[in-house]
Formats: sequence, structure tokens, C-alpha cells
Amino acid sequence: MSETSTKKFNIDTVENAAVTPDVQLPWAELGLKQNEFDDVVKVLGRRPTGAELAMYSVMWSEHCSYKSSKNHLRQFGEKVTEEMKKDMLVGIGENAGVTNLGDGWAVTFKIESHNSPSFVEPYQGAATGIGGIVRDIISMGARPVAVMDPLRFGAIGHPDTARVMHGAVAGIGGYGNSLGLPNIGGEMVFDSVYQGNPLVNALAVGVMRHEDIRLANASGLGNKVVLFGARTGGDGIGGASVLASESFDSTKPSKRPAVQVGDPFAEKVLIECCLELFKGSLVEGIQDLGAAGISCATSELASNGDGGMEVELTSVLLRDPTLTPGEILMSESQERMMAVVSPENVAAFEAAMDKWAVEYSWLGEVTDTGRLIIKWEGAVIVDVDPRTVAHDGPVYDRPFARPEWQDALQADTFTGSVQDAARPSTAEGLKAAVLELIASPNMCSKDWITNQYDRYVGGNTAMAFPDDAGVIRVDEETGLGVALATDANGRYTFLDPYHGAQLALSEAYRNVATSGAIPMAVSDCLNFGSPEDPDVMWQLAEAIRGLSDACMELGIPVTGGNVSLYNQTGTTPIHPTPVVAVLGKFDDVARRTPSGWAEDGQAIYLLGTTAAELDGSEWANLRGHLGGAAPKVDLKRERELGEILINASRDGMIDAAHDLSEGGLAAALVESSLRNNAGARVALDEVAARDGVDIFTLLFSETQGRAIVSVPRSEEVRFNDMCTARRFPVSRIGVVDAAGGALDVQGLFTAPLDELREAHEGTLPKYFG
Amino acid sequence: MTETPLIGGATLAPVDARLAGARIGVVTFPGTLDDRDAIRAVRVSGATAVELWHADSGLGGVDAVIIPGGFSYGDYLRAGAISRFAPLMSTIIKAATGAASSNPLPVLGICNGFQILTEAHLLPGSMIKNDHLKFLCRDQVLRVENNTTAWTNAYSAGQDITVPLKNQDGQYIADEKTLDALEAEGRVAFRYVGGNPNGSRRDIAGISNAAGNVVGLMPHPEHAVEAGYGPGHTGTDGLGFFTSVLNTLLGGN
Amino acid sequence: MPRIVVDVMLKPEILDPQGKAIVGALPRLGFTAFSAVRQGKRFELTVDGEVTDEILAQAREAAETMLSNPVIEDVVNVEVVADQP
Amino acid sequence: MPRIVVDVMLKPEILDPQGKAIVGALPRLGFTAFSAVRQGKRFELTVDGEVTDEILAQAREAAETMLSNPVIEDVVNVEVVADQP
Ligand SMILES: Nc1ncnc2c1ncn2[C@@H]1O[C@H](COP(=O)(O)OP(=O)(O)O)[C@@H](O)[C@H]1O
Ligand SMILES: [Mg+2]
Repeated sequence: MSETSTKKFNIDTVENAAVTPDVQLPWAELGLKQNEFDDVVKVLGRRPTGAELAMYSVMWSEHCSYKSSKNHLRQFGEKVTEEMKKDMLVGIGENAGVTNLGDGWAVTFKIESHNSPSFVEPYQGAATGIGGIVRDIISMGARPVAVMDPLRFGAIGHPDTARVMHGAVAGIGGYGNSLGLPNIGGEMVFDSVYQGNPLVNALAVGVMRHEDIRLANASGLGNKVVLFGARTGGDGIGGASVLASESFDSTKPSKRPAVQVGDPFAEKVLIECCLELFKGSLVEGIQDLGAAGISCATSELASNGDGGMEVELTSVLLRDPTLTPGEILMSESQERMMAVVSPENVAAFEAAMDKWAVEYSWLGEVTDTGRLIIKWEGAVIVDVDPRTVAHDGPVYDRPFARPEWQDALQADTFTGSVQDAARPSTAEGLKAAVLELIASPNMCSKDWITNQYDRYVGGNTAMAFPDDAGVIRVDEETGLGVALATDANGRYTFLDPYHGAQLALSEAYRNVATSGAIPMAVSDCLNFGSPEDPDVMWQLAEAIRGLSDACMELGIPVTGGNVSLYNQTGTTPIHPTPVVAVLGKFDDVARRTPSGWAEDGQAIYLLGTTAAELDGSEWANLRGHLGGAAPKVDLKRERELGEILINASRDGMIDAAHDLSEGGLAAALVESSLRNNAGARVALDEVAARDGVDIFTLLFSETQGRAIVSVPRSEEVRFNDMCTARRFPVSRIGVVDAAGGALDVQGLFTAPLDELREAHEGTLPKYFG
Repeated sequence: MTETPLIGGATLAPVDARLAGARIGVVTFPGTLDDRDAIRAVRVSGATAVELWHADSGLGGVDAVIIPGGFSYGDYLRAGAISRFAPLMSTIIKAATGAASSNPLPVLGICNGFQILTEAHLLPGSMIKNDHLKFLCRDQVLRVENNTTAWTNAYSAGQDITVPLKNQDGQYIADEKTLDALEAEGRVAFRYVGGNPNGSRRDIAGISNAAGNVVGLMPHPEHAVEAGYGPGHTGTDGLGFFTSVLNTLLGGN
Repeated sequence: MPRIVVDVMLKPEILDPQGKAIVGALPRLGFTAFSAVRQGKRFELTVDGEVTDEILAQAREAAETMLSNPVIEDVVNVEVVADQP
Repeated sequence: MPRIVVDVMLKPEILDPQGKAIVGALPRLGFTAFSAVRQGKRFELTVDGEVTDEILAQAREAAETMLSNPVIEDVVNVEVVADQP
């Protein structure tokens, strides 16, 4: 190390690095592989400085570089038709994709994971997960308008599950509620495969006018670079600094936070302040700071711009003055943004900051050198081509192969298994089975969770949980709006990754269409185990291939997403869990279709046919069985069903609709009855005979492409005609009996709504208080 | 950026010029969340909404003020504790206590606004954490106990209304003497019906000052003014708050 | 740097929901010695330089006016603590 | 009855949003003497009878395991206070 020391640190300058090629650097501790470090040296033509090493190591990590998945993710960009691109204003690659809604409106949405922080410290991990995804949305120039939270926990009765559940839900609520963003939906699944690896995914959606779309680039020679929001602390850089060689007293390394604490108030102010910047057109480019902090923001802004960038790192406002340059570059402190501002807007920018009492510091400016130069008290400590940091990271073609156990797994069907032996068939047995199903951990009411979320704030929530999709009004004059649903079934994907990913898409698509919206775009969060395990890598490759094929067939593009790997405990990975979010559009959200019926005497129709598909089902899960084939994917059928549900909503033919998914017809009938406390009388013999299945199978099978709807008497002819004209299977299975107070399955059993409700709503309070 | 204050901008046509002449201020603190919703509610009622900024000290000639819900200053320290010291609050306190005039300013505090009013001692008592310690969002039935205040005169006494409730620190407490006095003077404006959601003393959801111009409550009437966006997809029971103050201002009450 | 510690507790007559939850949970973990728990707040105010009487008076006033709400809380302690390493 | 006081603070390296908001608000009220504020928790555990060593040990253990979250907080003080009227 050189003697060019300041008061605090031995600073490793570029000049110094050039003349001290043999200095040992802690690249392995920072997570780089030998070949990757060699690449850095090759790219630079010398050894990296400590600060450069910090940047490359975080930017070339799996999380930031997508090195294991990049080769596969390409398919999302390749399998797209011109038609699919029509409404895509910004595609994959930016902070979040942007979709055209018409009338000059655009919508941006994205889903991300915050899995491992949420295991370590559930409250803060989940809270900062919401914070991070919301900043992605702001950085596109949008006003965030809603969030969603797909969750996976370990077994419901496991002693550690309550800790994670309580913390994660309170954290999501605590942060999201404080931002004024309604939570409009999500998922909740308990499965022991997630015991040591809960999944906390978070989705945010924002809206903007077309002219307000902002991109993350630093262009325009002489424009100023500014960092604003929270101060930079030692967050997210590990317990002990491996860059201790930089610190002047290496005998006493300062403490670094083990977890990050979110400050939702700071983020709320940041949102308002950014919207004010956008309103005044005060920023040329903007980027949120998430993983890899300033390393990521500077290198991405610079490499997406038209020149270079030069910044002085000592200008960064610090929460902890002991941070070394490398640590400042790596810090993941929350609630920060970086922007590029033209000199004439500097005063107006500062006025906006002062109004909201947001701290900022000017770090440097855009240059025309094509280099990213970072200085420490004037000495150059980073001199790189920013592309090499941000975009030219390593890419791996990891080996993958169909696991040798996959065939045996698929051969082990539920039908005929030991667990299936006691399949209920009597009236009493069926009623008990329905009660057991709707009280089960995954099928029970999610009120315990969703009651902790503000769904009203903003005044534009036209629909939220427990309806099939969340619906947000975008334009108060016209009612233009969006619908969103997220889905994934880890068991299906475990049985068959290719089709499992397609089933996740099918279900999210179906949920959006059931609400009456036209599906338009997809975002996904791929939660998998270690890519270094060829079995897992195969699951990932298959899931991406399946999802991209299905998007093409359904005609809706993936506009962005996130990959979360290494979700495993020891060598045991989680079920492959590709969470898929589908966004749909309403010309007028007043047309949204809720999931519960209300009007006495309306006819209940079942759309679609039922096959014997119990493998991987909730019922099989309840019986402790997992094997066989995932339900059949039929995208053509999903599309047809979607068209019927959308038309029926638009033309006012139906008053309620609920799709059939996990838990099948049994779950759907109960949920639609409980929604408004309006019972129904249904008769199932005819459909069972038509489809050639027994009543148990009709109730519990998870065949895709189905929904139940309630149709006003006056619309029955029109509705039937529409289905018939489309040759879509439809059957009238009952009527709404609003005052009857029961779900009456004729000839079999009558279940009072109170009894169903008690079963459905009692489970989470029983376990979690 | 195009002027898009709400996700769209509520531009409901003023029905009546007399109503539109009433100017209702809505205060924004850092961390306020329901200001846009309160502005919308004012517009739906036909009045003109005026945005007020916490750091200003003038009221811009408004006829009434709403302190909306949210997490001003993150609810850090105590809900409403830091906001209470904003310059605008001093002006509001003066105008509401009416020391200088016989027409004290009507002030409505909703949720965080209610908490700010208690911290400012415009209303007695305080809010602590819900007894179950969780944030709770639900549709809540309230009984209108006093329909003679500036903000409740459009309701009938004893009327049940349903509006959203959503908070973490919603448990209303005061000492027994204060509670007895509130009851005796008819200053309990709203009570929870159908189960106490947070442990509030005597099921109190909202109260008023002695003059009836200052009202605070935890539930959110501004989230129940538009069919399709309130409780049960149809509820608009909250609108009465905003028409009440118009009655008061236009001399109808 | 020296700090001034300010301790604030809910008034004794006010039921403390957090304390109640804690006292209910303690025995489940085998902590049976405690008959009541109350949760309050502790503030540490850092002073650059020496703690003068004037500064201590400021701390006391801040404690009474802002750090506590006299309707529900009591300031139970204001004290100077020495610098820690 | 005697009480045991347990003081818990966020670890110094962890961001304290509440303290940050308070230190920002103090000068607006004229309290300019404080350069930093951190907000923590104070627990008062009531003991029926005498505080034995065993009970104090229980309090210490409860402080470490339940009253604080060791990932982000430190127990900075456990002490017995005499009975107050
Ligand atoms: N963690 C959660 N956060 C918010 N909403 C949730 C969460 N989990 C489930 N929900 C909501 O509960 C309802 C029922 O969930 P689910 O049965 O998974 O729906 P579907 O089968 O239609 O996908 C949906 O409206 C869903 O959005
Ligand atoms: Mg559904």
C-alpha cells in the first residue's frame, strides 16, 4: 500500500496499483472466483485498487450480474412478437418495464425478492424489501400506487414459523402502510421446504404520463451528479470489513450492521420529493440505490449514458465516519437515490430538497471520457470503463440435467397411493373434507395477514384481497385502471418445472381475467436453490423456457423481474418457486368483477371441464403426498376463458366471478359464498356425469382453465349464447341463495356459512394469535 | 411533469357555486398519507379544497381545516408528537380556540390528525397502541353520538355509519374524570359498534371540543365518499362529515 | 462524548398493552419471577462538549414538552452519563 | 415492590429512524444543544418480594432473549431500583 495516506485511511490509488502489482487482495473473501478476478485484472490491464475490487465484486455477484441465469433469461426478450411489443414502452433491462395504458398513461411494475434478509430479521428484511422495490418504481418517473406481497413460510406449526410470519407481515405492513401504498394482494403458502428459507417477494406498481418516463442514464457533458436521501452507513457490507487493509487502524475494525433497518418515513419523503423533481423536469437521469449501492448507481448511470462520470467520494454524506472508500461504494443503505441534474436546474433541485428536508450532496459530473473516475480527496481510486462493471460481468453456462429422481417422482401418482386409500365418498365424509380443506394452512382465510395492511389509502383501490386480483384506478375521470395478480405453485413446479412455471402464469392470467381486466404484461421473481446444483439448474432452465414459451402463446411479454438463487438449507433446495405477476388493463374499473356473489336468485355457472387431476393438489398435500404429474397446461383454453370473463364483465353479463385454482371447486364455492355471506344451492351430479368424474374429484381436482360465475336472470340467455358460440364448456350448477345461510350441495350435504366461516377464518389466529 | 396530483386529479364538477365558495384547507406534513383522499372528499362534497403546507404559518383564508391521516414524521416518538410543533399548527390552534373571534375555525382531525389534535391539547386524552398490538384495517361501524358539531350535523343522532378504520395506535385513553366529563358534556361524537377494535376507553372512536368546532376521530370518513372505493364496494357513509361542515359554514346549521 | 439519558414511562394508571403482552409471554419462556412489566422509552441525547447546567435544563424541558406527552406519560429520569469508549 | 429496570438500545451501528426524526425536530423548538439522539426501550419488571440473585439472573436472561433482539439491539443496563411510593 502506498504512503499517500489521509488522516484516516491508507488509500489505494490507481497510481499505486499500477506500481504495486503483487499486492494481495481479498478477492475470494469478497466472493470473486479466481477466473473472475483474473478477468478484472485483464479488463483493467493492472490489478484493481481496493475500491475497484469492491465495485467489481458486488457488481459481478450473482445478485447483480445474473451470471447463472442470464443465458436463459434471454428467452424473455427473444420470444416476443411485434404484437407483444406494441404496448411495451420500456422493456427488460431498465429498473422496471413500462407498459402503455392508452390516453397518455403508462404503468410500471416489478417484483423482487428479499428472502434471506427476511429469515435473519423478518421485520426489517421484509420492510426493506418493500422499500427497495418501491424505489425501482420511482426511478422510472412513476408515482407508486400499490404493493403486493407473495410469501412462503415453513410448516405452520414449526416453532420458528411464527417468528418469521409475525415479523415479515408486520414489516411489510409497517413499511408499506407508512408509504401510503395500498396493499392489494399477494400469496401465503406454508410448506416445510421453506423452513430455513422463507420467501418474501414484493411487488410494486406505479403510474405516470408518457412524457414523465425517466431512465437511468447519465448524459450531457457537465451535468451534475447528486446523491440524495438517507446518509450512507455500513449497511449490507458484512460484519467485519474484509477491506480492512484500507482502514488506518486495522487492529480495531469498526462494527458494521448485521442487518439493515428501514426508515419508511424517509422513503415517503423521498417519493414526494422525487415526484416534485419529475414535475419540474429537474432531473436528466435517475437511479435508485439498492444492492451494490453507489457502485451500481454510478456504473449503471455512466454506462447507460453518452460519456463518462467523475465523482469525489469524500462528498458522500456518511452516517458512520469510519467507512472506508470501498465500504462506501458497497454500502446498501436504504432510502437513497442518485440523479443527474443539468447546471441550470441545480438551484431548483436544491429548493425541492430543502422543502422536503431531504439531505443531498453533489458528488461530481458527467464527462466525455467514457471512463468512470472516482476520487478520494482528489486522488483517483477508481478508473474504469463503467460498462465492464455494470454489464460485462461473467456469464456462466452452468451444467444442468434432468434429475435422476424426476421420473420416479412423476410416476408416484396420488390416485392409487396409500394416502389416497381413504378417499371420502359419503355425504358426511365429503362435508368433512371440504371443512378440512378450507381450514388448511394454505387454503384458510388470509385475513390475519391482510387486516394488517392498508388497502384503502389513496382512494383508488377498486378491488383488493380476497378477490382474485387487486384493481387500482389510474385516471379518476375515465376510470382507466389496472389489475394485478401474483401466483406460483412450488409443488407443481417441483413435479414439472417447465409446466409448473406455465401454470403459475396461467393462474395469474386467469385471476386477472376473472376480475375483468385484459392481461397485458408479466413480471416474475424466480426463487430457486443453488445454480451450482445441476438438478436445480435444470429446474431453473426449464421454468424459464416454460414461462417464456407460455408468454409467447398468451401474447403477453415479460417486462422485468428478478432471480433469487441459493434458496436452500444445506444441500436441500426449496421447491422451485417462479412467482409470476400479471398486469391487466381496464378501460373503466367500474366494470371489475368481484369474487363473491350477493344477489339472491342469480344463476351459478361453472366454466370449463374437470379431469381427475389430484397430483400436487392441496388435497394430496393435506394427505402428505407429493408426486405424479402437475395439472395439464392448456393455454388456448385459458385464453378462451379469459375472453369470456372479460366480455362478460364489459357487457355486464355477470355480477361475480371466481377462478378455480388450488383447492378446486370446493374452495371456490366456499370462498364465493363467504365473501358477502350469501349462500348457494348447487347440484353437481350432471357436471360430474358430463366430465366422467366422481363428486370428490369434481370438488377437489385442480384442473386449470375453470371459473365459476354468477349471472343475473336477465343475462342468462346472452351469457349462454356467448359461451356456446365460442364452444366453451359451461354448465349451470346452481343458484345464489342469499338468505339461506348455507352452502347446500344438493343430495349430499348442507354446510351452514357460520360453520364454514369458523373453519376458514380460525386457522391463522389459532397459530399466530 | 404533467400536473397529476392524484392518480388522475379529481375534478368533480362543482354542483353549486355557493358550495364551491367554501374553501376547506387540507394540511400536509411530511409523512401525511391521506391528504389526497381528504382533498377528493372535499371536492366530492362540492366545496373547494385548498392545500396547506405544515411549514407555512398562514391559513390562506380557508373556512375550515382538515388534518388528514397518515404517519407524519413516521409516527416516530409518538404519533403526532413532532407534527404538533409545526408552524401551521400554532396558527390552527389559535384559530380553533377562537380566542380572537366568535366563529372559531372548524377543524377535523382524522386518525393521525386526531392524534395531532390531542398532542396539541385541542382535544383531551391520547392514543396508545392498539390493545392487540397490531395494525388493523377493517370496515368499522360507528354510532353518531353527537350530531350537533360542525362536522356531524348532517347525520342523525344515533345513526350507524360504516367507514374504514386503519391504524396501529388507535386506542383512545383518558383519565376517568376526563371521560366522565366528555360523556356529560355530550362530547363523545362517535362510538365503535359491533366490537371494540382496539381497546379504546368506553368504545370511543371520536370526540369534539366543547364548542363543537374541533372534532377528531380514528376511522376514515374520507375513504367512504365514492361508491366503489369504500367499505363493501358501495359505502359512502363518510360524505356526511364534509357536507356537515358546509352546513355549518353556509349557515344551514 | 457525554450523553444525557431521558427515561419516559406511561403513567402508572394507564394500562400498557406492550407490557401486558410481555408479562403474559415471560412465563412461557420460564421467567416466572415477574408479576408486572411496563415498557417505556429511553432517549440518549448526545452533547458535543461539556454538559452545562443550561444544557441539562434544556434536556429537562425537551423531556417535558416533546419527548413525553404529559397526558399519558411521566418523565421518570433525566441524568448525565459519562462518555463511553 | 422492587423493580428491575432493563434498558435496551439499538446497536450503535444500526440506523435509528426515530432518533433521527427527533434530533431533526429539537432545534425547531429551540433545543439546539444536542448533536444526536437515539431512542431505545426501558422495561420495568416488578418483582413480588425480594430480588434474589436468581431473579436478577432471570431478568438478565429475559433481557437478552426476549426483551431485546440481539441482531439489532444491545441490553445496556439491568439494575434493581428500590420501591417507590
Ligand atoms: N400475503 C398476502 N398479502 C396480501 N394478500 C394476500 C396475501 N396472501 C393472499 N392474499 C390474497 O388473498 C386472496 C386469496 O389468495 P389465493 O387463494 O392465493 O388467491 P388465488 O388462488 O386467487 O391466487 C387473494 O386475493 C390474495 O391476493
Ligand atoms: Mg383466484
